[in-house]
Amino acid sequence: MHDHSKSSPLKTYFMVWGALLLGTFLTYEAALIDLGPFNPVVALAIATTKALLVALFFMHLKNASERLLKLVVASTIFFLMILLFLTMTDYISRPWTIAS
Amino acid sequence: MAGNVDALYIFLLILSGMMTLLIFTALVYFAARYRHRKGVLAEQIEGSTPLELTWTIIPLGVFMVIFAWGAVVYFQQRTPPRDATEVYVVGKQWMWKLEHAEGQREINSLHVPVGRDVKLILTSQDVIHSFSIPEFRIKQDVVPGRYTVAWFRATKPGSYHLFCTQYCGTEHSGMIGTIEVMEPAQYEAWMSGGSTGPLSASGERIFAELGCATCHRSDSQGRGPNLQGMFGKPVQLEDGRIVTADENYLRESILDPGSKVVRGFKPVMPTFQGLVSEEQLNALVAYVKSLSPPSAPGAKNAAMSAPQSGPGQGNQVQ
Amino acid sequence: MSDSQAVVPTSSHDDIHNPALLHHFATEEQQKDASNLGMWIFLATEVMFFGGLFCAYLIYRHWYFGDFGAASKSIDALLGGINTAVLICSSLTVVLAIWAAQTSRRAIMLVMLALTMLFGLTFLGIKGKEYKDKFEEHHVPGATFSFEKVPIPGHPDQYANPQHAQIFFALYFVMTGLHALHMVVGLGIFSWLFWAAWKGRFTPEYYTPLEIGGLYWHFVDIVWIYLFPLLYLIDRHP
Amino acid sequence: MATATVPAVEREDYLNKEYGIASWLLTTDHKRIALLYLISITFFFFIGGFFALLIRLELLTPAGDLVQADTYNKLFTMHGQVMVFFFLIPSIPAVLGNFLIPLMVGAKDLAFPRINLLSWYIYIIAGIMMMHCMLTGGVDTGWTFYTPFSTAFSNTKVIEAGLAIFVAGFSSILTGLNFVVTIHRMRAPGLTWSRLPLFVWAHYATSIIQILGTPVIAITLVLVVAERALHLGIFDPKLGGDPLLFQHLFWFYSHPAVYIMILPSMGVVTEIIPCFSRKRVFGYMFVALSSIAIAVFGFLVWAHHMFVAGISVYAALVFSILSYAVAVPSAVKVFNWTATLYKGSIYYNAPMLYAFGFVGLFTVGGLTGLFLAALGIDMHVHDTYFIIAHFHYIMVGGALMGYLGGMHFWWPKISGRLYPEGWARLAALIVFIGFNLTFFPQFILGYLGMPRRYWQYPAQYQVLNVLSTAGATVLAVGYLLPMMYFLWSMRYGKPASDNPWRAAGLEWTVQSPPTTFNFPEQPVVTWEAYNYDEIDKNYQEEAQVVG
Repeated sequence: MHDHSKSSPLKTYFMVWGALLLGTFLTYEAALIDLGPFNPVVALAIATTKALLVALFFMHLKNASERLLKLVVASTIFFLMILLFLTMTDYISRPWTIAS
Repeated sequence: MAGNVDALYIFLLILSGMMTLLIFTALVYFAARYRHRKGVLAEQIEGSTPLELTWTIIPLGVFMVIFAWGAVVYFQQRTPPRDATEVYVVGKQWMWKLEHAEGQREINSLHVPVGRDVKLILTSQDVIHSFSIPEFRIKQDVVPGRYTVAWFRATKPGSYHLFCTQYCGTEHSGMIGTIEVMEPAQYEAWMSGGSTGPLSASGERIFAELGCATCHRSDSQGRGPNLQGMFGKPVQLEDGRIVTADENYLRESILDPGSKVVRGFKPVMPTFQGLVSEEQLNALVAYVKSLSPPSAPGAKNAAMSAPQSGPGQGNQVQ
Repeated sequence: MSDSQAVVPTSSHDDIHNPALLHHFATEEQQKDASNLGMWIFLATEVMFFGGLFCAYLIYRHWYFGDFGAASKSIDALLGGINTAVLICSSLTVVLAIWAAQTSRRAIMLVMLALTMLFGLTFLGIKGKEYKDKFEEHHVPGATFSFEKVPIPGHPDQYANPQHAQIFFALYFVMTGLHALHMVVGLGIFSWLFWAAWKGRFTPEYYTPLEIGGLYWHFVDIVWIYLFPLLYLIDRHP
Repeated sequence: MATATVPAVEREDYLNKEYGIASWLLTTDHKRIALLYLISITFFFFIGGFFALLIRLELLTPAGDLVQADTYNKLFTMHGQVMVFFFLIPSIPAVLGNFLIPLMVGAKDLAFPRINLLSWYIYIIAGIMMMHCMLTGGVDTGWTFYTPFSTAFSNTKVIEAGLAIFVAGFSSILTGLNFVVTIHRMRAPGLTWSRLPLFVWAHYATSIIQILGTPVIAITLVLVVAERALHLGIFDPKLGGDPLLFQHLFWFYSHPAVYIMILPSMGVVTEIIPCFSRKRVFGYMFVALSSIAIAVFGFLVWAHHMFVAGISVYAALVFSILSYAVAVPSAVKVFNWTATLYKGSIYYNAPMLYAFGFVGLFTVGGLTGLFLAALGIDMHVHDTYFIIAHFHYIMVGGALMGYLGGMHFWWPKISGRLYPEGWARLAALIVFIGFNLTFFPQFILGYLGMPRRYWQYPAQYQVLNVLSTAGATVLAVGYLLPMMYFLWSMRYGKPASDNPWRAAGLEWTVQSPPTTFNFPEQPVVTWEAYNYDEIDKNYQEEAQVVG
């Protein structure tokens, strides 16, 4: 069923491990620099790349045989985004008065 | 106001009545017409995509029409006219306390003249209630810690039901009242008796008592921003945001001054959380609003219609 | 969505087949895929479970950014960073344990599993210390909570509103507490895995429980990867 | 519908395979777990129904004279909680779904049989917690637990009720998880997605909601319990919290939850109508995809419960337009059911009567939903009896009718016996009449403005309330009948053949009741779904041969 041997070589694991540690260090340092409104954006970007690294390599999502697992992950993220952003539509637009 | 809600309701009633009739007659007719008969086999029909598309697109189109109409009615219900007389309503577990701008206080009843727009500024002392007058087709939840707004114009004299429609505890069904709509003459007669002076006057008194005047002075040397004519105008904040100075902004600035500090001023104002009751808060807000004359352009776009945000706190019951 | 359908069992029932193959599955392949899919769907429920908390956090951060910044500054970000590194190392040891099982290196597998549990315990230890500091500083929401005269980062003259700070700490304790609870459950799973590995249950053909345990552990690590920047580093720049 | 050969010798099946308490309480056979669920949800159904009758009796008179205000508040709260979380959500998925999905996909059992039993035990633990909470004081916050009343002002057992529903949620998650993995991984060879029965499609969609929605209410209840116990202030405005955030998180699950309740019934009806009109379902792929569309769109619309709660005008617009989008797939389904009848050969057995009832009442329920999605009208009718009538038309008129139809349709397969057809048709009629008499007056009451959850109400509403109470008693009788004749048929019913309705579907190819491992050998599917033309042709050929 699986295209190549289940266990990817150790090299990939250690490279991903290094990248994750680097990501943590970067998150910590980036928070100390004043980037104005971009601070949370950078923090979330680094966190998302780290999460993707763990999911793709450590959780063997990358060489998963068929697309079903990827679909499950994608739809979960989609529904999480619905919860976060649709609720935010209310909280962002509350102070707006009707410009009549 | 009730008219256009009813119009939409009648339209929807007819539309869904027709649809129900259509489905019911189709069911009964098919059931009778294609009853099982010996030897007659059913004719297999796979389905037809064009038919499916038609009864997907057409309902969607009809729904969008209903949505638009509903939204228009909604906007009318949510935009109080500017020159409406204001009544401050405080929901408390199992009674409604109402205060006219002219100072009259009422419990579970509201006297209004015929034909005048009445803007209700609603808040609650404890749990969520809901201010609902079925005959006027209006309903607005009353959220503790915040102002919400509703408005109506009574067209026919009489006495109408007032209900609390958001479950609020044991006497939820007892939290009812009446709206007395009176001829202007009767209203004036009723108004003359029992008034302790306009709300803004008692607001001024509280303003002085609590020492607000020491910082908020009419000249501009005071440590607090000058409140003359600021109501309804946009305010530049310390962190650069622009906020409209509406009732919720005033309430929040009194109870949690640190959250929206005006640019150029230091956040030295102490919080009045717990020192000011709901009624005193209403009076202070009425007073500050009276400082900017209604005809002033500022008040124009202050139509605090949408229920405002602002995480202001309720405060301890006096 | 093409996906594997049940394969007609070519071999009859009496062939030598894996004792762990449950009766209602046709082949080991089907059973492995089923448990994999089942685990990923369980992780979906966990994502939504934490999602509700992240939604509450997002809203209150939007409303009370200054107070959240002040409260977040009072937490030791260095400890949080070390904890993140600890969890990342534990993820590595989990993956190495699975690799060892695939290549039937029993000793390494057992060492890696033990290391994973060790990292998990150090994480809880550091977390315990953090909670102790919070307890001493009276930052635990409730009666003993006090957060007076703490300036908002960037506005030295303005003090944070203690009630809003209490909301931050409420969210902080609920989120990290729930995460720690998941960590404890993870340690339970891995101690069972260690016992099963010790018993020699896992072979290159059958190591599904390890894979499932690994997926769960990595998920707990991913949650922390998001918790760390959002809770610890809200407004750290000078 | 003549029944074919009747089994002479006593055959082994999942019921008589083994006896004794342990064989039932420790079973991993999906069919036995389905029966365990059947007994437990029927128990809760009659408790919820009892509360409903008490409420209706109280509302006979404008003054509150039957029970005290507090008791009345507890009555409608527990009626809501028991019916929603302990009957409607588990009813069809846990009973019919558990029993039929492995049979329909050609599998020996669900993917995780032990987790299936665990799901039942979690349900029972939650049930015991709920019963204890009810017997020792109950809770009076309404099934919606709105804060700050539930967290700061109610002095009833909110924590216990919250934890009971928190636990019940996991039972629903595990059922959903089991179904998705079974449908993906354990289909018989040849059973492609376009040959799956639409009952299975509907349960696939329901499981998506159960998996992705239930955890959010679990965490919300954890926050409510935490805030009530520790005064955290997340939802308490006095401490800076926002009560509307609770409503957002609560309705994010609770609106998709109503689709958990209705989608399985749609699946049942989509099985019954083709079988009793001997015809393929009209537009198979459209009906299948509309189930998925309802599941996905169902997550986008929750704030139409909060139009008057104080959300911003613009958010209300967004959610109103999305609420209209979610109404379209339901409309497509109703049109397809009606089109299936066209040129069919229709039999009027009890399941078909329930299916007719379902389509009719669900149409009315769905259309009144359009009223509520219109912002202008919701301002007027929110939190009135119009809303109560709307959701009872969908829950009782839709979900319950579908459940009863499904129970009648698959009863021969579940019990191996035929139910008495005459009584069943009478019961269907009584339920239909009793239902309409109970809930149609409430639409009128709603538009007149009678608020919901009122212990006493102004006298002008009394006549309609009396009508509604009369209907409730008729409805109660209507619900007792099926339980009686189902139990009666267990002993005295005529033994059922493998396929008494000559229905399509793998579950009808095995003996009834089926053996523990369902299929003697792995079935291979080569025919399309709902191939009633082939079935009827074969039946006619057999009839000539036997003739």
